[in-house]
Amino acid sequence: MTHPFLALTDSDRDEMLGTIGVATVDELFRDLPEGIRLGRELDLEPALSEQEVFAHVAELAERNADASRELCFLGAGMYDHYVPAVVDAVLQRGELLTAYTPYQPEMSQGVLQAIFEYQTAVCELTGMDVSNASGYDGTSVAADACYVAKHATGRDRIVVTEATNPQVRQVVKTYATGFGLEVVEVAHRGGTTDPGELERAAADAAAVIFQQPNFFGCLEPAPELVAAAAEAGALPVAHVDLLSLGVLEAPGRYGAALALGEGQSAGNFPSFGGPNYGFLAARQEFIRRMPGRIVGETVDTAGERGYVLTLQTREQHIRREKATSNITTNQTLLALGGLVYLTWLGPQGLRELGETCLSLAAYAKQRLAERAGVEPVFATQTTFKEFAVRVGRNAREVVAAARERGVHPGYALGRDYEGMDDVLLVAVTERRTPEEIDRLADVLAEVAG
Amino acid sequence: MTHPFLALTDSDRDEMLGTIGVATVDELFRDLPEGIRLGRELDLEPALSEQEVFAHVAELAERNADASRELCFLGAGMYDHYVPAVVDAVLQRGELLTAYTPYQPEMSQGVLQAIFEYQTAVCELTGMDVSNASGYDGTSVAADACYVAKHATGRDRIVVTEATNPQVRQVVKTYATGFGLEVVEVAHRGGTTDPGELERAAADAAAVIFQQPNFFGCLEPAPELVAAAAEAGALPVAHVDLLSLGVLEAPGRYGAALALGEGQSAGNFPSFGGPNYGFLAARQEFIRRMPGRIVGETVDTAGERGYVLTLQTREQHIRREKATSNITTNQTLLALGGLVYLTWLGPQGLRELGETCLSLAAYAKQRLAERAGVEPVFATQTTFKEFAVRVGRNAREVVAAARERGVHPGYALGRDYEGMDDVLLVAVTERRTPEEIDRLADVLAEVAG
Amino acid sequence: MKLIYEKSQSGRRASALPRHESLTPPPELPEELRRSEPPRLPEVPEFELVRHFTELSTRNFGVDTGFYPLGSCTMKYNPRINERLAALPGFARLHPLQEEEGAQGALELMWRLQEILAEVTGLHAVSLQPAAGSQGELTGLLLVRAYFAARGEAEQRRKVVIPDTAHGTNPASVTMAGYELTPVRTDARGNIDVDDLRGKVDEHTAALMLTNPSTLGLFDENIEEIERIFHGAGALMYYDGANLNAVCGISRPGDMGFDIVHINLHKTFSQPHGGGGPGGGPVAVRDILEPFLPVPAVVRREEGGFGLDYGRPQTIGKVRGFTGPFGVFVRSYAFFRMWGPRLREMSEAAVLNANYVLARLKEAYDLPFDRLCMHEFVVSARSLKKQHGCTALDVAKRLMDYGFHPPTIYFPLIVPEALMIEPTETEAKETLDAFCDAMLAIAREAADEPELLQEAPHRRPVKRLDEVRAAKHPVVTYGFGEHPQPDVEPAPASTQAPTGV
Amino acid sequence: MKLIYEKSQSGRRASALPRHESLTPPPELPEELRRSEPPRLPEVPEFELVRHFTELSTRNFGVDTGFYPLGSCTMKYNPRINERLAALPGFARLHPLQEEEGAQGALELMWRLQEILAEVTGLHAVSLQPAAGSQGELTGLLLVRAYFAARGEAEQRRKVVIPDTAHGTNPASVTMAGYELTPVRTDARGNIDVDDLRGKVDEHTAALMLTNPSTLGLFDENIEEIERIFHGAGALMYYDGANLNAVCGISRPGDMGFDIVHINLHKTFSQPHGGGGPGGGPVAVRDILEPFLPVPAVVRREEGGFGLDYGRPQTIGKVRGFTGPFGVFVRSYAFFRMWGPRLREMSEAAVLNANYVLARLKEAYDLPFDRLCMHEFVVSARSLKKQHGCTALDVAKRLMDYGFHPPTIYFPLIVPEALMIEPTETEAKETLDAFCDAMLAIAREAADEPELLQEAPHRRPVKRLDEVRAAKHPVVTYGFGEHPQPDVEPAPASTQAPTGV
Ligand SMILES: Cc1ncc(COP(=O)(O)O)c(C=O)c1O
Ligand SMILES: Cc1ncc(COP(=O)(O)O)c(C=O)c1O
Repeated sequence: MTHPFLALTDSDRDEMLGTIGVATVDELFRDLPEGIRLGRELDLEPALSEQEVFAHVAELAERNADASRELCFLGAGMYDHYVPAVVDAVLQRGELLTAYTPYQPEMSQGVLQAIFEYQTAVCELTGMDVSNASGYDGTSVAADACYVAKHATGRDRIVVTEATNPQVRQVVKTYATGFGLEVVEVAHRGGTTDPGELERAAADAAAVIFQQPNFFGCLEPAPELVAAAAEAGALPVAHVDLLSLGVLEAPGRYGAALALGEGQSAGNFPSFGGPNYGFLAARQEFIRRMPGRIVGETVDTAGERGYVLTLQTREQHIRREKATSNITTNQTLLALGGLVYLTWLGPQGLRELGETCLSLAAYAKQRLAERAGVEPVFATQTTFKEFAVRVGRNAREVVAAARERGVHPGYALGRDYEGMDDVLLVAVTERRTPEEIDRLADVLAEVAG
Repeated sequence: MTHPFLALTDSDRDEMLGTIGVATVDELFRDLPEGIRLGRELDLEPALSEQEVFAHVAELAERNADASRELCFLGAGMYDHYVPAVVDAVLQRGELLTAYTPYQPEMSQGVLQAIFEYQTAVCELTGMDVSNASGYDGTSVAADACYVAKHATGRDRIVVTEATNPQVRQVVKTYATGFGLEVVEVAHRGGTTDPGELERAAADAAAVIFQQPNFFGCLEPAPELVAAAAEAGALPVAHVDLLSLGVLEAPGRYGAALALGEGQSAGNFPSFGGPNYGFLAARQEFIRRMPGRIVGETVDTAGERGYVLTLQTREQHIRREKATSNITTNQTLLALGGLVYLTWLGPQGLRELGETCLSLAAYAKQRLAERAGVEPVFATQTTFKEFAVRVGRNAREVVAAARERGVHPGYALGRDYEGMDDVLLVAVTERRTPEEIDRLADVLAEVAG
Repeated sequence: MKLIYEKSQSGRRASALPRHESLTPPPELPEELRRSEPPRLPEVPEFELVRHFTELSTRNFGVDTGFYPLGSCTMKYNPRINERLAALPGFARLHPLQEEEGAQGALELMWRLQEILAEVTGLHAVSLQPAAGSQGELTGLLLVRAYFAARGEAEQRRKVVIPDTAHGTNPASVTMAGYELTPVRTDARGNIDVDDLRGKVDEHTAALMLTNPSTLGLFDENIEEIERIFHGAGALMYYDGANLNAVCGISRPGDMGFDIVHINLHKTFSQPHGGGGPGGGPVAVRDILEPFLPVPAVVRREEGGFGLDYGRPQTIGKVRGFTGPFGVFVRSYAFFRMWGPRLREMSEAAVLNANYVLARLKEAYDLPFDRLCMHEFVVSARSLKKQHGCTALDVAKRLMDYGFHPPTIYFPLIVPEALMIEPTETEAKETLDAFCDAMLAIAREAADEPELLQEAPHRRPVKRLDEVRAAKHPVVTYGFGEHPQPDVEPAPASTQAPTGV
Repeated sequence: MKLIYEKSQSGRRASALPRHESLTPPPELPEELRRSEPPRLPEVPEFELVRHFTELSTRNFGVDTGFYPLGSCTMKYNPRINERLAALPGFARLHPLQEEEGAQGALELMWRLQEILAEVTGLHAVSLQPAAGSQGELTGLLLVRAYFAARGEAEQRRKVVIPDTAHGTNPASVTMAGYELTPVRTDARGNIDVDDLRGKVDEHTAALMLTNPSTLGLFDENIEEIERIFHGAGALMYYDGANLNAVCGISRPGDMGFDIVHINLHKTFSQPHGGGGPGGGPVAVRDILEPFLPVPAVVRREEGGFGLDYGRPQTIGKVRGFTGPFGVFVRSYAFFRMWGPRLREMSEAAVLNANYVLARLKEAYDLPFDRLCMHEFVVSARSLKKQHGCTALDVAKRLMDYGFHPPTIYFPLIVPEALMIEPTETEAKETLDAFCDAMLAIAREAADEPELLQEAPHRRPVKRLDEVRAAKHPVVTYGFGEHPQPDVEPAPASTQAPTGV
């Protein structure tokens, strides 16, 4: 039987072989030396029909405790924000979904204009001048920034705050070996970073990377950190949460050279870690050092406005070993999800979302203290949608016990930080209700130490 | 706050009122007498955000034991056949989803051509000459057929076999009061209808309606029933299952005047009873008596092929009280689902599907007998995908007991037929596996009397 | 473009199906019942299928494509969340014959929807069963029959009164319900001619069928008087709910005195129209008619929970399978919940939008009744026709070139060259202005370059289509080998039939 | 068409969000951290949003729209079922930091995918982490570094050999990994020039990066010899899996002697390319390299079940967050399961389709290497340019008027006026014929009416766009009040850069 993904009938095959001038399909492979051929059938399970693959994969999905089955306060880099139906409706449009990079602009004005609109949204939120069409995720864009900084400053040290997402730090370190960069970390002091300490560490550094709000959910003294980095001649790089930028200041406003981060919270499902998108924006001066696709406005031969991939001389297909990056396939579709989502929110919605996160998180802090006697670790710090609490016993045990009660209470910080084995990082998005927060408090009252 | 479903800003409103020449929106309603105004706010729960309505409605959905949560052998008119992903992918295309009846053909060639393709598919399957663009469901099209028969024959009696879906019979009777038609039923003999008996009943009847396979899942001697009806000068009307027509003869082939039925099994989800579509096809001679939309091929002023709604002089918007029906809004989108599904199947797939249903049902019969000692009621009859078994005690109790074990074993025929309180109608689609059938057998072994 | 059948190649297929080689092959079917010749369904791979229907969709225009002011059809935006909700497995894969205990969520949703509809219509009981407005009409008239039959007035009351502005479904329903039609005139202000009416309503009258606001988009100013006339004569009043979008939260059919209402869920309460359907046509009734409603009824049980009640001895029976088009209910229910009591704003915006467009078009098109309109209005191209030979049809076709879906035309019948325009609430002022600019430009074109209109459309996938030819020589299926090749001798198209309702 | 920002009106919005008036308002944020000016995001109602992006989509061309023979990108059909599966809540709403016990289904799927990829590549261990091929390359080279570092040869082996046909990502990755590039020539048959190679491989060589079949669509006939040279010199072999679609089930990189492979899941194993991504770039390695793979590893536990293993002391670390783009894995896994062992048919059809198109185009376009091709091939418009002044770019733009997406052009760099054509397996002969007819017609047009090509496209939403201007005066965001109005003085566009890879 002809496979549903093929159109090839026997008569097609014969005609085509005839035109080619060979007798069999095997002959087409005559350039392959005998010695390297497989010579047997692939050892894979028999082909399934769509109905069977649906049943099988749906059964696998059933065996996961996703946020629709378990009350979720997990964050730590990915968040259970609501993704409105319009996002999927747009992303499932075949013309967008099944197109590739808009190399041929006349065929791809839809995607090109959408990326241009996305770049604009990212620049508006971050206060930057230029954004690329997306990086892989919030970790790899941080590594990209290091490559920009290395070439922009000629220096070979990267400073990153300890209060920055551990996965970001790990990825930066991995790339750094290739880039020939040394990475140093600056410890946090009571949940945030000390500007003076940062400035000392930043001496002859190419870049200083910090996160706002930081991994503990605390608000860093961002303007001072940026000043400290600049003081030391290092590029200040702000790792930010797009959804915080309705209430928190734009990094560009307080002098960051680059602003980047994880885009998932804005328009993507967590999807067990991806696909998602990393956004990367910078001040004008770095435009020709940016990695990845950038869309620019131009005109056609009739003078009509149109959009094209631009500044391609930065890229691997032209610059090859001298390229600003090797990135080709990126995360455009997810970034489009971000654009649709941010358009859905609008400035008003973005601010309300931030305010709702702030009040729910404040409410959660209070309830956890009142009902469960669970206190914030960094009591004096201002937080956004996430905060750390001491649970009086090993946090992973607390997670396990709470999950048995249908609640995932958060992330056990001991997985990344010394001396925090009894600390839980609790994330509260607009998707949580006061009632759900009360339930968390009740569960923690039972299971916390 | 402006509602997300409105675009009206305060400045828009003022400008517009100015252009209209009234001061307030209230003034626009000045033609409404004071006495009939509501004069208070509607007593409805406060507006919810999308996120909240999703949470609320999803929670309602969770409280249903659908076929993904409970092993389902329910049929009796609606079936758990697999609906491939391409169906939704097509139906969710906004240009099709959000269009209305193609009154303006130049704006609607997509839907018009699709309906033309649908009409062709229905005629190919049923062996008829003309199909409409859809009726409401498998019950209302039967009533439509009575209206056609009444005017075609000038007679005022309708004969319907007792082995025809009870809901079809009920709806025919409801409409009949309006049509001024008398409805008589012909009892089944051991699961099927006796042609002689039918012929006697059909004397001066306008139409004879029978179902193939009938409600018990048994194959009627359709050609003989049709002959009997014709003999009596009544129009033979076959109520058929599209998915059976890969293995069962086309009604047109054995002389039916009209062929109709429930389309759900071909491309629609059961969706607790709808929306679904009824298909209605007839021989050429009835084309000008057909109810509902019909699409025809024509040319444009440049001689190019195109499609339009045609024979509209049959319809209410032109014929008014003399129309062949009052139908306007129909089930086009669901019928398009049918077209996509039938295209997906193709002739090969349709035959295989029929064969798979046949073998699985045969296997089920055998297993139920072997493992659960549950025997077919009409042992000597040939069946397609559904069959009736005696379960040795009240079938509704058996259903309740089986459901506690996660299996819905089928439909309790006692709900519609005297003396069948201990009979279960078991449906087996291609979506069931031999393992699932074994599970049914095991459960029945436990709960059957 | 090619038909899917013209892309078919024997041996190709889009589907793979589970096969159970292990099982014994099924018993041979009796010769005379076995399929003798395979149906010629298309044979295409999955990607050809997707491409074909994707391309078809690009040759179609929907609300998602642009402005769609099709009068009387209420082509408003359809929130995408509703599609996500209706597709939830708990709904989509729920069998309608599931036991009550296994369908509590679905039953509760229907019960809640009934409650909402009762409040919005100002009536007491609701049946969700009818599949569309037309079926709601027939259901309503059968309720009237049953009601009078129960009172022994079945023989006496044979007449149903309908104004000449009524939608075609009304008279058609009257006939299907076995009633006789009593037409009544429209007066100079566009209301029912009350004098004409008085003479026609008597002890033989069963009911009035009225759309209010009418298909002219005008609210009947004498509705209270009309109510007295009918109820005074012992007759019932039926409200065609197609125009409910004008009055939600402002005035309710029940408050106007109507006894039976059908609601077009797909109009006022937002269903994607799907190229012609599906819809939903619930009926709401005054308490006196409740006993006759279709079965089963969706009820809340004393003992808690929800159920289906078949115990209605006086019921008219069933008009459709099961309890109605459930997926439609999910969408409208979600729509209601997102509006809540603010629903009034929806109708206010709809009426404001309509009056704004009307105000801008007055100058260029004839206005049969110079009043404020409700959610829609009717203008006439009569002068354009007289002066420049451009008909309503020509205007409609020309609008296509401007990227708008035409309004309903040649309806209602009492207005010559009628253009029936319903913007709905979900359109931005910019869109309304662009449409008005186009309409005014077209009026000028009619004077300067009439053939621009008469030969329109110029920018669609096809030029004007020959509907006469289609009806004269009906080709309603693909003929495979014998399919006619279109002869290229062009033919002029024209029609004056109501288009758009 | 307008930008979404140009449709924005202050006061409009598409979103409603839950508000909790009951809660005490949040603590004021410190002045210096508080947003000082709201971002100018678009303000549009929900239906404007849907219309805007729907219209944008109609100005875009995807595989669902038509033939997309973009060389090296494997634009095959993307089964719709995969979208349904990836969207299941059990996947879409699963948090990546969920405890292992709460993610068994997801972990099992990833483990099964690893097993399949190991079998298909003929290697031992797989890491799914890399987000795309390019990141897979970098990951692979970092593995090479770690491997030689562990052997104390880090300082000694600084060179990576790459043929001149290589994709740009290969040299770029080499630099990012801190290696030096050693280019090697292509011989007259389109294979690596083995003599040139011998002189360049020595104890300083860390690895070879090779795409096989190459970007010329040719399988390197000397692959066994090449393997001996590199392994003989103690170097490793890296396989760029972008062209794996040619050889699935026929010959495996592991069988060819490669030690490291990246797989572009979005090419060979069907991901919707999404206008540029997402993708997936898993790496498969020989056992000697397993210890260095990224963490965490997806493992099957002795005690049953599946888990994440961080215990890899020699790991290179992480290259991306969490365990990779999971949604991509769901799609490729489903794709694999629907093919099973028949996967070989996929590659056979891809190679057959490519050779068929090649055979038909030979006569009209220059063929740099007269051999059978694999899944794609490269022809040149060199003669068209010399004789008629029509470039590969002109041919590409003219193809648009025929309704086809152009092939990759000006790549690989060693072929002047290159046209790189990859039909993929999922195209019907009719489509291939229509494309070939168009290519041949265009070649004739070049002779008869060259400006038809030079001024193409003529039938797209925009005419040929000025890429030079875009790069000279970059406008990369909307300027709101100050946004430049396009001056209408037309400007000629032209580029010779690789387009399509
Ligand atoms: C005024 C009026 N009445 C009745 C109907 C019939 O409703 P439906 O199309 O839902 O059957 C319509 C719509 O077509 C209408 O506009
Ligand atoms: C030959 C070759 N190598 C590497 C790549 C890079 O892969 P990716 O786009 O997945 O990063 C590509 C595709 O762009 C390619 O064609």
